[in-house]
Amino acid sequence: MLQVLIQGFLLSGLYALIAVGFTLIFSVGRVLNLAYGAYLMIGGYAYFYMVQTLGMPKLPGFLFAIGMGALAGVLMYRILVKRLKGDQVAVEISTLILAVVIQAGIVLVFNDSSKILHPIVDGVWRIGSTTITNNILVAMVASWFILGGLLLFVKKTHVGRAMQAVSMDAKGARISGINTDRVNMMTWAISGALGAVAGVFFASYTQLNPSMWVAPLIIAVAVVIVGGIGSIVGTLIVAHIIGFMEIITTTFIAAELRGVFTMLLIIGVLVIRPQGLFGRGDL
Amino acid sequence: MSSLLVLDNVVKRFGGIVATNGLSFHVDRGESLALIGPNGAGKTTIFSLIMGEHRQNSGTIKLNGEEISNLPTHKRIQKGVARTYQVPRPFSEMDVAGNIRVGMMPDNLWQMITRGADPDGELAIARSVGFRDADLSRKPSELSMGDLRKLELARTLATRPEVMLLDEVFAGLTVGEIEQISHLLAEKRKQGLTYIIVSHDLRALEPLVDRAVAMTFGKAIAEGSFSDVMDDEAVRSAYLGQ
Amino acid sequence: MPRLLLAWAAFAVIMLLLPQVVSPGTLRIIIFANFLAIFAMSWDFISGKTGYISFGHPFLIGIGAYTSAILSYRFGVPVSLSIPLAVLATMIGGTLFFLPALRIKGTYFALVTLAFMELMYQLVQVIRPDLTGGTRGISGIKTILSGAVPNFYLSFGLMFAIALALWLLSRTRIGTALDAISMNEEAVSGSGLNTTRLKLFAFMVSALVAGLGGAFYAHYLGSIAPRALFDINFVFTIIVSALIGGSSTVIGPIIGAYFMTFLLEYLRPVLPGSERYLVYGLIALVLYVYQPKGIMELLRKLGVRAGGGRTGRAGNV
Amino acid sequence: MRKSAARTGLAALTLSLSMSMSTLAFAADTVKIGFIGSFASDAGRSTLRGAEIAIEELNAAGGVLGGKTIQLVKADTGEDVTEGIKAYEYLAETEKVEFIVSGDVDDVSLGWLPRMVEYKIPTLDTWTSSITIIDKLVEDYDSYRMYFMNVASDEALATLYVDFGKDVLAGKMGWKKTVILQEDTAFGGAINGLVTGLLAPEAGIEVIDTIVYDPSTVDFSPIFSRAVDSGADFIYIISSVNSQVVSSQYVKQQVPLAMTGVNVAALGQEYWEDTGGSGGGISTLSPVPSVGFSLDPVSQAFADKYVAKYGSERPKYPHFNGFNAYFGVKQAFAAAEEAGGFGLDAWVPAMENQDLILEKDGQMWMRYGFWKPGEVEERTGRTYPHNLRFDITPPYDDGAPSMVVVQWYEDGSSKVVYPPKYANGEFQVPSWVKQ
Repeated sequence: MLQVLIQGFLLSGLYALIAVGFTLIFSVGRVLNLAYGAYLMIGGYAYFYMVQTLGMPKLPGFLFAIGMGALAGVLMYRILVKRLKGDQVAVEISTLILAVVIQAGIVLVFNDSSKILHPIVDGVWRIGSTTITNNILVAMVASWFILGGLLLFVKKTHVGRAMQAVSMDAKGARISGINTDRVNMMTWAISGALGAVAGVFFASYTQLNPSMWVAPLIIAVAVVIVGGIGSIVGTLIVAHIIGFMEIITTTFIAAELRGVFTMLLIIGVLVIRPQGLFGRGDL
Repeated sequence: MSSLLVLDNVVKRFGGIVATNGLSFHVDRGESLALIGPNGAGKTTIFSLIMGEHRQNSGTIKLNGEEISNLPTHKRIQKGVARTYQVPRPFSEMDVAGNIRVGMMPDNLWQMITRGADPDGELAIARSVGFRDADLSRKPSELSMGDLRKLELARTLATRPEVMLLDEVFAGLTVGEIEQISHLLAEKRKQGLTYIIVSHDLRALEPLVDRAVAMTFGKAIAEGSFSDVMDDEAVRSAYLGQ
Repeated sequence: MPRLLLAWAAFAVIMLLLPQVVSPGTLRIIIFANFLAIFAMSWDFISGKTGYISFGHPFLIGIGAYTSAILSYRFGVPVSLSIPLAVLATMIGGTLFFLPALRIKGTYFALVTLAFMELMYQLVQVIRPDLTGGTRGISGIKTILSGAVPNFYLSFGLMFAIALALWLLSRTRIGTALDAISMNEEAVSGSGLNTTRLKLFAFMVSALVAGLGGAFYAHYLGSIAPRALFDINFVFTIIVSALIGGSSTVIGPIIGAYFMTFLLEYLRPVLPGSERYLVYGLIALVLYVYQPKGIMELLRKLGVRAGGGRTGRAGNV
Repeated sequence: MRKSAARTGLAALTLSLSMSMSTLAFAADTVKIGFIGSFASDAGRSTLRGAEIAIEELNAAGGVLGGKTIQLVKADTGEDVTEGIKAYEYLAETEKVEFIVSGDVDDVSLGWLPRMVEYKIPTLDTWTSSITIIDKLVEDYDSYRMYFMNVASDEALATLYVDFGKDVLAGKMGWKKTVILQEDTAFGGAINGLVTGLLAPEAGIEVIDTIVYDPSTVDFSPIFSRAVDSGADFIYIISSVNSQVVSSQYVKQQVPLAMTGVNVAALGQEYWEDTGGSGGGISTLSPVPSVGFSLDPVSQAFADKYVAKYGSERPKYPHFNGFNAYFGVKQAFAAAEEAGGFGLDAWVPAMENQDLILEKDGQMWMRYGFWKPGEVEERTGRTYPHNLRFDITPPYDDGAPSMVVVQWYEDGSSKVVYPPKYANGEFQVPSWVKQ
């Protein structure tokens, strides 16, 4: 039981981290960025290249990954999203195409084989039969910090409040003098950076490979759908529902049915409560 | 004259807000009725309730003596009500004829497939609201606000309603266009069409109706001939108090 | 109308003469293009027409393909029976697809369909692998015909029949009503039409086409595998074909499917390696962002320019 | 609009016509063969390069079939099943190749298999080890006879593992109970079925629990916890998809239980680099020849040539299927010389008779031969038509063993630890596992 609790919290922390950047774009830009998974991939590969190929220290590698993620976000916004002017379907489809393009690009540069990241932080400790690596612990703590920081950022800073305003009513925000274009670009940059951070941790959990963008995208989609858009707190709660559900399924039911339950949860929630468990709030 | 549409004690709440609060009124066949009241009085909500776009919490809505509250929108239209919207919502990529065609369609898949459109019928309806023949192939994006209102009337008339609910038909129109639409409605009224009309333009409204119901905060506060209602104390204070 | 019918007939004649002039290798490419065109048309009938974007179309195609493959390979059911049964199964699957459409639309609907596809991908591998062949799929499914030329005629005949049927259907009033749903669903029910029934009809037609296409596809390939069917790259190809060609038309998805298939195939000798997918994706992306309405719209514009400003009616083809 | 569509059609026509013209130009003095596989994967590249080196040598030695030069046409599958089918069609119908060598995963091979039957092109598979394909030859030899697989099928591998269990795991380590961690794939299921059935009766190792997991699992800690709690002496892992994840999480979490079995990711020299060194202590079954395997002089010469030519590019050292492709292409042409070409009626029996015995220190070390139809393998009592002629009976004097067991040490080196004839290292458990 203790083991389930520990593992549940650890995994859920990672899931929250994965989902939060996606939530951000969804609530501010009201568009679904299907290339979100690509940020994770870009972040992970950028870190791998700096640290494990070039042998740089971890911190600059991490910063480089964040920078690449933010850059990817900005470019995506400038080149694709802005041009399509909030046409949701067009953004969804073009980001889907983009994700496939980025996947092909990664195959070209890094080839097809999977790569393993070193733990960002070494060391393990054990409670009973449960092993906790410091790496995962750090991922969870980082996830809490990042989510908390983001919450503060959104509530307390000028830019954050502008983001909130845009997420509630873009037209209204524009009328009241907010440069929605800049706010949107900031949001895409932050989302990209968050995605890259999540990517480094996700990859250090699992692996790097060119099709790794699909799994986190589905996690993010599941969290956002089940939670309802918006609410950072909602994201955190639902990440825990999904994380714990996976751990419980794996431990007590059947490990191979892990993904099936998540999909059933998405379908069930969308059909029964389309607004999500926590409504369609604002940021 | 039998009552065509009867609302009895209709209550609708949105969350904590009461939009209509035990509202009752009726409209007889061939009659035309104005529904007046300040902003937020619940006029548009009434239309939504009659059309089934929202469901009332209590009370009954009867059409031709039959309770229609549990019917979905399209069934109510088949029973003979139809409405226009404050903001016209045409099928944006279809020409005028196409918009009218959708209104004329029978709700029967088999007939929709096997029987073709009726261009003469479409033309007749378009003409009856004042479109010229050349307008039939124009897209909504090429139309003026007045023409969009006409298009909405045409599409609604195409469903052959017994009673029409007209929501702010004069909003956003030029003086000339208001005259045109008024003329059109007067014409329809002469032909025996029953309608309920909501508008802020009381001057344009007066010659078009037999009777008026004034409401505020979801309740009817006065009913009678248009001038009587306008002279009513409560109505004056509701309007002035706003 | 008669003039357009003539154009269809001309199209058919040209295609039927094709095996006389092109190599079997090219015919094989066209066969894939024909199947992709069927899938794209099926997608477009839900998503292009009614505006309910499906990201999980392989769910339907997969039901058709797997049902027919399992029936004929595992139980020896003749193809003439297994294909109709597969279509039936797909239409039942289409009803499942339809349930969420009663309550949600737009992005959320797209995501549910994506979840359906993912669920199917996982279930096919977990549930009864003795029937589905699990991860490896089924190989050695009975093929209906063999050789490039017969299969070209079969696939083209199927594609052409479906296209013509959909085209005729979209020219009836039901086509108009479905188009209207994508523009303004409330106003359609406000016109006294049962939108639920109309949507169900569109979903059933789409499922029928997907099931038919999926079943024939399985019997053409001779093998199916979950990784090839329930794959986001497959979704990508179907959607992009429909959109690049021109959505909510019948010719559009066909043009798009041919374009996408030939693009990838003609890149092969130039870029044999993995650069091919990158270039392919980039071209799709640029084309889509540049002209979201697709090649049909580009052709229409060209036609307008050439015809001296005459408004073309290509959009209705 | 009609006109322009017609014009596009015409352009496509001329383009395809000109393409088929250009293919004719070579016909006279070349033999065209095809490679089908994934260009982006290490194993796929190994196959391609193995074939290229073989072709280079054959061409340099005066050509084949009366002095013709071999021309290789490559078709990428991207490890995608549908692309695989298109690639096979392209090789067969556009390029009209006479022989195909393949390097790709199971479902891709199973995908194009019906095309092979249709086109009747001799095809050699160097990577796929799916017994289901061999079963098709057992059932319908005439339709599938042009197929050869020169890697031991997965079924044979399980047998060797049982011997390893008996001699080393039970015999030397004294382990009696195991928990099986099986990925949820057909491969996983097949291996699990065989191993579970044989371990207890033949090696005296009891399977006390089986955990089947989803190959896209993100976090293995609950699975490892369950394994540790089961009370087993060691974990038997069966993983072919995303295998790095299992082994690296095993290492990162320092799971206090030994783990051995099948880990496909550990079959290449890049394993160490890709796992960033977090792959030590892993042992796996591997096809022959593999990492850590000491080579006979002929194979060594090939490996040296490979390294000299491609040593700066991934994979720097050939995977097992690189060797298989090199020897396989040579054997295919040797058979073609005997048969006077690739006509099936003559070529298939000639290929069946190919038997390359590679010796090291005066004894048989590796053998590239094939089981003939109807020939029964003694231990399993069944036939393996056109599968690599493996030997699963010690002391493996009748050919190579089906597989060997490879150990990655924590210092990054790798050795073969079983069977004794091929062993050059010791089986070890990771340092954090208490004995």
